[in-house]
Amino acid sequence: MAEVVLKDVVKTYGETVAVDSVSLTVKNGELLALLGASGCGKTTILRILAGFEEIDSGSVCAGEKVFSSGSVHVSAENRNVGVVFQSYALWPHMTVAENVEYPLKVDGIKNGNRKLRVDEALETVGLSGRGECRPAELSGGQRQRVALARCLVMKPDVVLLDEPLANLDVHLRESMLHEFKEFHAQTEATMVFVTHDQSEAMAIADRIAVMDSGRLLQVSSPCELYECPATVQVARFIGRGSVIPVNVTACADGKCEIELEGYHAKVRCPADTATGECLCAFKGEWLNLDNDGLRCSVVRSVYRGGQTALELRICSLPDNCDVVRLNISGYKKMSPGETVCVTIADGWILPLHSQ
Amino acid sequence: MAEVVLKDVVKTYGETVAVDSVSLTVKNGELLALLGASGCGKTTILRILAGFEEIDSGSVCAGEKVFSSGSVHVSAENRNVGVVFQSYALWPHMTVAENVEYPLKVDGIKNGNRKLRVDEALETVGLSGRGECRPAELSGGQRQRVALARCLVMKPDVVLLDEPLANLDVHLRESMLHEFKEFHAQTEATMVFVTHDQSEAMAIADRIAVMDSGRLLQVSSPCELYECPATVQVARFIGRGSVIPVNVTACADGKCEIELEGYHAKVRCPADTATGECLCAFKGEWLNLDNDGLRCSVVRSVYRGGQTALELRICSLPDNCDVVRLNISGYKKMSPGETVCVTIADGWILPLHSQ
Amino acid sequence: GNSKIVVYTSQLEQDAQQTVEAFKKANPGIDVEWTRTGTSALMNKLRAEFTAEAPRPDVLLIADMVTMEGLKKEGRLLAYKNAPVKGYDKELYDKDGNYFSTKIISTGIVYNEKAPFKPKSIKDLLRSEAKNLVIMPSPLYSGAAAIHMHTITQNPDLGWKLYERLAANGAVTSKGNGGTFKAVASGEKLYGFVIDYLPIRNKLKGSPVTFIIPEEGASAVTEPVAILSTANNPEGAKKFVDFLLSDKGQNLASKQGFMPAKKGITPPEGFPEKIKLMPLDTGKALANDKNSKKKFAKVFGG
Amino acid sequence: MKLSSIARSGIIPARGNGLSLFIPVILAVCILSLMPTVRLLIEGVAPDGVWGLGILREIIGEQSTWTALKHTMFVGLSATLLATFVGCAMGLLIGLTDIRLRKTLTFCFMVPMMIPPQITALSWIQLFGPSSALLNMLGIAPAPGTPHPMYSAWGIALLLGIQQAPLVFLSLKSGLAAMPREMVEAARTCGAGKTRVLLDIVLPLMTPALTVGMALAFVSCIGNFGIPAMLGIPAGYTVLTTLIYQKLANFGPDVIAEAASLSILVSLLALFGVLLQSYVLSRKDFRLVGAPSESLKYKLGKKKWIAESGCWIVIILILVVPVAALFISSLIPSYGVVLSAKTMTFANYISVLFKHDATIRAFINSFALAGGASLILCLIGIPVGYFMVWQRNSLLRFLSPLIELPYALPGVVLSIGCILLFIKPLPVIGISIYGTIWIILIAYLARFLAMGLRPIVGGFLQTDVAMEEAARMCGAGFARRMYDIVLPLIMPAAATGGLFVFLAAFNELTVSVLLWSSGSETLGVVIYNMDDSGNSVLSSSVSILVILAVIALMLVLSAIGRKAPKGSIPWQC
Ligand SMILES: Nc1ncnc2c1ncn2[C@@H]1O[C@H](COP(=O)(O)OP(=O)(O)OP(=O)(O)O)[C@@H](O)[C@H]1O
Ligand SMILES: Nc1ncnc2c1ncn2[C@@H]1O[C@H](COP(=O)(O)OP(=O)(O)OP(=O)(O)O)[C@@H](O)[C@H]1O
Ligand SMILES: [Fe+3]
Ligand SMILES: [Mg+2]
Ligand SMILES: [Mg+2]
Repeated sequence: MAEVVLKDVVKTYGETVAVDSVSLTVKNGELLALLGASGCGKTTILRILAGFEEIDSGSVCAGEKVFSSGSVHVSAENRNVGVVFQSYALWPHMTVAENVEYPLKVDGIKNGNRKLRVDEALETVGLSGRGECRPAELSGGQRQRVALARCLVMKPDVVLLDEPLANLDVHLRESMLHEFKEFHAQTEATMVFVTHDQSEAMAIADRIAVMDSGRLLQVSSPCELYECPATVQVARFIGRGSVIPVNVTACADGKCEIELEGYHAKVRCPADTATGECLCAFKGEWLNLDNDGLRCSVVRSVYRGGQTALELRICSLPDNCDVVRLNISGYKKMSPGETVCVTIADGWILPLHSQ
Repeated sequence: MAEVVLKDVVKTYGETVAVDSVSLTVKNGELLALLGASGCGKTTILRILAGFEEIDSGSVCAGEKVFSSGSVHVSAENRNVGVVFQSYALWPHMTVAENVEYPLKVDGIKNGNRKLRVDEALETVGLSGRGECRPAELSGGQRQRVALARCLVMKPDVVLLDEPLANLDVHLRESMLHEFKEFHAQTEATMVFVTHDQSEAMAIADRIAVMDSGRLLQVSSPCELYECPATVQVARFIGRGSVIPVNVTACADGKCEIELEGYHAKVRCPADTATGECLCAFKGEWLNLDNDGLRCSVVRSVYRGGQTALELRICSLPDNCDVVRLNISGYKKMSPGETVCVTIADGWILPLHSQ
Repeated sequence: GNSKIVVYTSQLEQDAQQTVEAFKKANPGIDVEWTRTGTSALMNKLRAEFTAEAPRPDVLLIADMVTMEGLKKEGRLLAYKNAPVKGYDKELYDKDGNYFSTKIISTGIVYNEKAPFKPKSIKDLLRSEAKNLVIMPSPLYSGAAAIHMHTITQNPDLGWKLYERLAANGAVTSKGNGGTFKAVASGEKLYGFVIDYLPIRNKLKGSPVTFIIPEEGASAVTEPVAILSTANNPEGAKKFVDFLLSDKGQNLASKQGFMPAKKGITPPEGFPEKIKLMPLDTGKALANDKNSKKKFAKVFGG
Repeated sequence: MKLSSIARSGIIPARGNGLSLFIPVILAVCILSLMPTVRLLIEGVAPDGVWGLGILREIIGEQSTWTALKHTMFVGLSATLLATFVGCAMGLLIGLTDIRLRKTLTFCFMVPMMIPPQITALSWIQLFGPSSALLNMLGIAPAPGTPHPMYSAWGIALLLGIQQAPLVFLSLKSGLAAMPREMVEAARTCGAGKTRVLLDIVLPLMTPALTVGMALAFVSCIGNFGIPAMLGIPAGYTVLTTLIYQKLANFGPDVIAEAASLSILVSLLALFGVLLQSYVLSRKDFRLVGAPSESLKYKLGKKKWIAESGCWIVIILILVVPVAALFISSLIPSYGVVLSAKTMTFANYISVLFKHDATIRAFINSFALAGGASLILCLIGIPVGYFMVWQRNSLLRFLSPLIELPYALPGVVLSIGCILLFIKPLPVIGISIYGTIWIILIAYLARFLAMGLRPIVGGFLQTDVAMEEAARMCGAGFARRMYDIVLPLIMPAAATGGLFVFLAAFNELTVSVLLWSSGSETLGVVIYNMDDSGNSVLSSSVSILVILAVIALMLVLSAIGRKAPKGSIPWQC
């Protein structure tokens, strides 16, 4: 249980700058999600936190203790940090139960007590009765769950999870997500949860740190991240938003009037917004299909179970502009090129400094 | 390009029945998704199709050719079947480009042509310029994309994909999904796409085969699967539906009246539905929060970016009944136990024989 | 028409090469294919060939007469009645003409220059100054050492008692003559039983050792030559035997550094004019072989 | 039985998996490896082709047989333990830590396999004996005749252990190179310190590599003759191999049958070791999931110099001392002469290189034989390993323990088997290979098959089968797959095996000593013959030349090996 502070952390592998001057505070007891595309450096940050990698410059502290800095490097086994690995890292020579039991054994917990806690952990991940299996006999998802159980059982101060749910099916993922949340609430451990799935991050995290190419883009609560993205990249990445150039005609009290090729709408904006050319972020939920409004042509329609996702191009804008997306309920096949009209219920003008 | 027919295929590993008498036809040029929870036997079916596993009984045919049966087993290399492996299976001794190039080399394609097609494939998966890397230098997701490229480049008759998008981030996953669809449209190859992600299956598949514990539950189009599930398991699995016992009071023309503790609604039903006690499936899209209607208590509310997912328990029903789920737009924190009212816009009475 | 003979020999490699070349020079037109290795290895090879019923050699030139006697008893040897044995002692060839000695390789005593006393007789090795300092090749592994053992134990003056007292004085065995020589030359042990040419030749090159023939006499292996009864080319084989027994052959042996078997040939430098030999009954030795070796193993271990 | 049902039961691999290659491979393995041994063992129970247990019974009835068996067990087991300890310590230090000069250390640790064990024994005895230059200089040399501690069971075990340690070391090192780092990191996050990680994770995961190395060491130990002969005979300590030599040195017609009977005992002992290994390996699963990643480098910190000096002391004892002893005796005119500026001479080198044409011939022969044997064994070993491990072929799995036998038997015994088998003209072609260099090649193939195969089997066990399946998916036929995928993936393991074979075969003696004839002498034979003639100084100079040649060869390999797949050259980390 500790506040974890990264300060100007840089880590390079040869030419690749995997982590580029990242400063980040994981508050005491907080569950922070590290969200970003593949190869953006999430795993690297995790490995730095766990103590597997030494850093090139900057510092990593946990509470009063300096974990890593130019001169100090506390090794992984002395950090009481739990890790669930992306590649499972189960030990093939131990049974499932032995794998899960191992941290307790190292801790010197008594045998009877150990058995109990192992059974409990296995039940949590839905693997009761598979304790005697070898990891190799399990399917991919089952192995991930064993790795999860191994981390849960050791009750660490800081828990690091590298895409722990990536290989689970939806139902299990949902219930594991809740397990994590409950586990987090119970232990009040500081947790860092790496994921590339924003829905997962939104659902579980107190705050989300969005990364791209080794840099931090924004660290905010899920709701703020969605509603008020700080940069164009975040706006596009989160909720598959679109960023469209608009003309701000008036603004006041965090709201402003915009004009888009003759169509007028009211959207939210940061305090420093001025009238004139601006970039505006839109999400699917903020747009509606209507008989009247902004004229768009259909790019693609995909059924998503219960609803159909539409990709639309605003007719008046040049081709290299973002498409906008919105969902309509039910199954609706629309052919590319068809013209529809869209009304704008909400939007967010991106902060000037980021444009 | 061939119709693939599995007939009563059984495959056991020691005691475990991994595939239990599965009969399935993948139509010529169809993209069939194999959907199911972890460990249900999806990978096993794929390996049988690819020719890596011999079957215990039953038969596998492709077009006129018998692939596997009691006496015949065409080996994998003679099937012209492409596979993207769940564990990537990249060759560590080759560079990324060489990995992708390999099927072409085996095919005897000329050097210049080969380079072109490799570059093309690498660009498709967003890895242009990483051709000279070793697979070990790539992150998990990047490796998956190389495996994908290796399969794309060989233009096989039947393509088998074992959770090919599992490790990709949302944006890339989306665009790869479209790539797959386009690739499928272009080549008209018969494709089997294993996934545990139903949204993915819905988006890409012509038909979806839902599996559970080695058995096939239902094979239908995405829309039918969602709207008219054939069994309780499918109803619950797809779209996180709920199955609630209701009283059918009248039915006609595929529609019927139901009554649920004094609340009346109209839902769809199969032809053989009779009045009386029945099981009815509900999905989130079919329910609305209202001031009036069926009284429910909140179990949990989770923010999902732009919308909040609610889990509700129908007050009048016993605790062991399913919770119902629905999404409301925007961020809304509801505390567990709070009472809300729900109206039913649609529903589906499960076929009698499955109840 | 058959102009090739196959020779199996336990002569040292260089010597074997020289012998073959000299023979070919003297008998142009006869080709020689030869193989050399230690006597017991050579016999194993030959045994395997006997077992497979396809022995290859025509001529056998090995260390000792006991082995030859055994082969003779099995009927493996061809009798060469008219061999030129003039000038040879009767003890040095088989009376039925089955084998003929070609040189005399004696086993005597070697001592290191650092040794506290210079031994004169075998019994000197029982002195307390020689405690733990005596080494000898084991008859369990070496053919020449086995002959030495049989000779000693057949001598009523020495007998098994000698071995028992040697063992009590801390004498040990080594696998072969080479090991014994090295141990004495390096000063690890100071006295040993060893075949003559090792210390004699090496002393000439500077090794700090001296070889003596003990007062009791030496045992000897005589490198007999024989023709196999299964020889493909008995005529060529006889020519080879003739050559070895001739003055030319004997002079070659002397030049190579061995005591020639024929009278009247000058021995090589460093050798005594005449070597005193203890008598040996080969038939008895052959009959007692297994038991004697067991007894030896009991006395010295191993 | 129909072919398909045989295939299903696993005796032959399933269709399309190289059936046409499989049959020849099986035949080759049987003929090369098993036939000479089987032919010899038959001689034990049916001397001269007549069935009879008389000789076997007689041998079993003798007290000396049981004493030798007991000695063999003791020496074999303690030497294996020592080899494991030394090999493990070196392997872990070099494979897992940031110790300096890793490549050099590895390189130096490999060379002792090239030095005939007798030389090491002799040099140690001299170094610590009464005539030791070092001890004499210090004035602490023991008096002549002081009983030397090396002449004992412990001395034999010590030397055998050190001689076999590189086998364990190399096997462990290639295993470590294939271990994903997450395996260790996961344990560290569980709070396990270095020792704990080592004991709980690294060593258990290395069980396949270790048992492979240990079984190889055990089999080598019980089959070794040189060291027990050098150290055991003076102590009257007989082991099975020296007992077999005693039998073979007897006069009389029963010699071969007696040796063959004793060989049955050695075979059983070797089988016991091998079966124990299979049992250990079958009990647990050791397949590593996940790709091997960047190798681990534990920081040793301040303790680094202790580890480093430990390593170098070992190297000095097993490499520098014996080589120095050899070198010194190659520079003196005759054995026992003290080396000084006055006595030093290069005459021995000039003599062996320019006056003794057999030396050059032997270099060429040994080079060709060792190179040929290692190449052929790699080529046979890869398909054998493939069918055995990946195709889970039951026939090969049954045969695999038997492949060890020729390696465990004393070389002389194996060569007798070869003579019995090959002296008659070969059935089809009608010519006899007996008396040619080819019979030596075949004997080498038989003897070293197990040695070459072990690392390969280990490699297959640790590689994901999906690698090959991916190639099948690409349409690559069996041969293509083997060449493009299996071969490069297994190359590091196969190269290790091939190198073992080359080193072992290059100055092999005991097999070739019965099989050579003029023109086909090997280096071992030349050295032996010189030594036999009392020319130890000449044989020392040839030995030094052999060691130089091997080192040169290893250096050339390193230069070429830069392009080879990672891990092919064991000393390139
Ligand atoms: N040991 C290494 N050597 C060289 N480059 C590396 C190493 N580890 C990571 N990289 C590079 O650093 C970058 C960040 O890698 P990292 O594994 O942290 O990404 P990630 O965000 O975890 O991706 P994914 O979601 O695919 O797992 C990548 O470009 C990767 O290629
Ligand atoms: N080689 C094998 N030996 C024994 N059991 C196996 C083997 N392969 C698979 N199984 C078992 O068969 C069942 C089906 O496995 P399969 O890999 O097909 O599942 P899956 O649906 O692909 O799961 P996931 O989504 O987790 O990959 C599992 O219970 C698994 O444990
Ligand atoms: Fe001899
Ligand atoms: Mg990662
Ligand atoms: Mg699977």
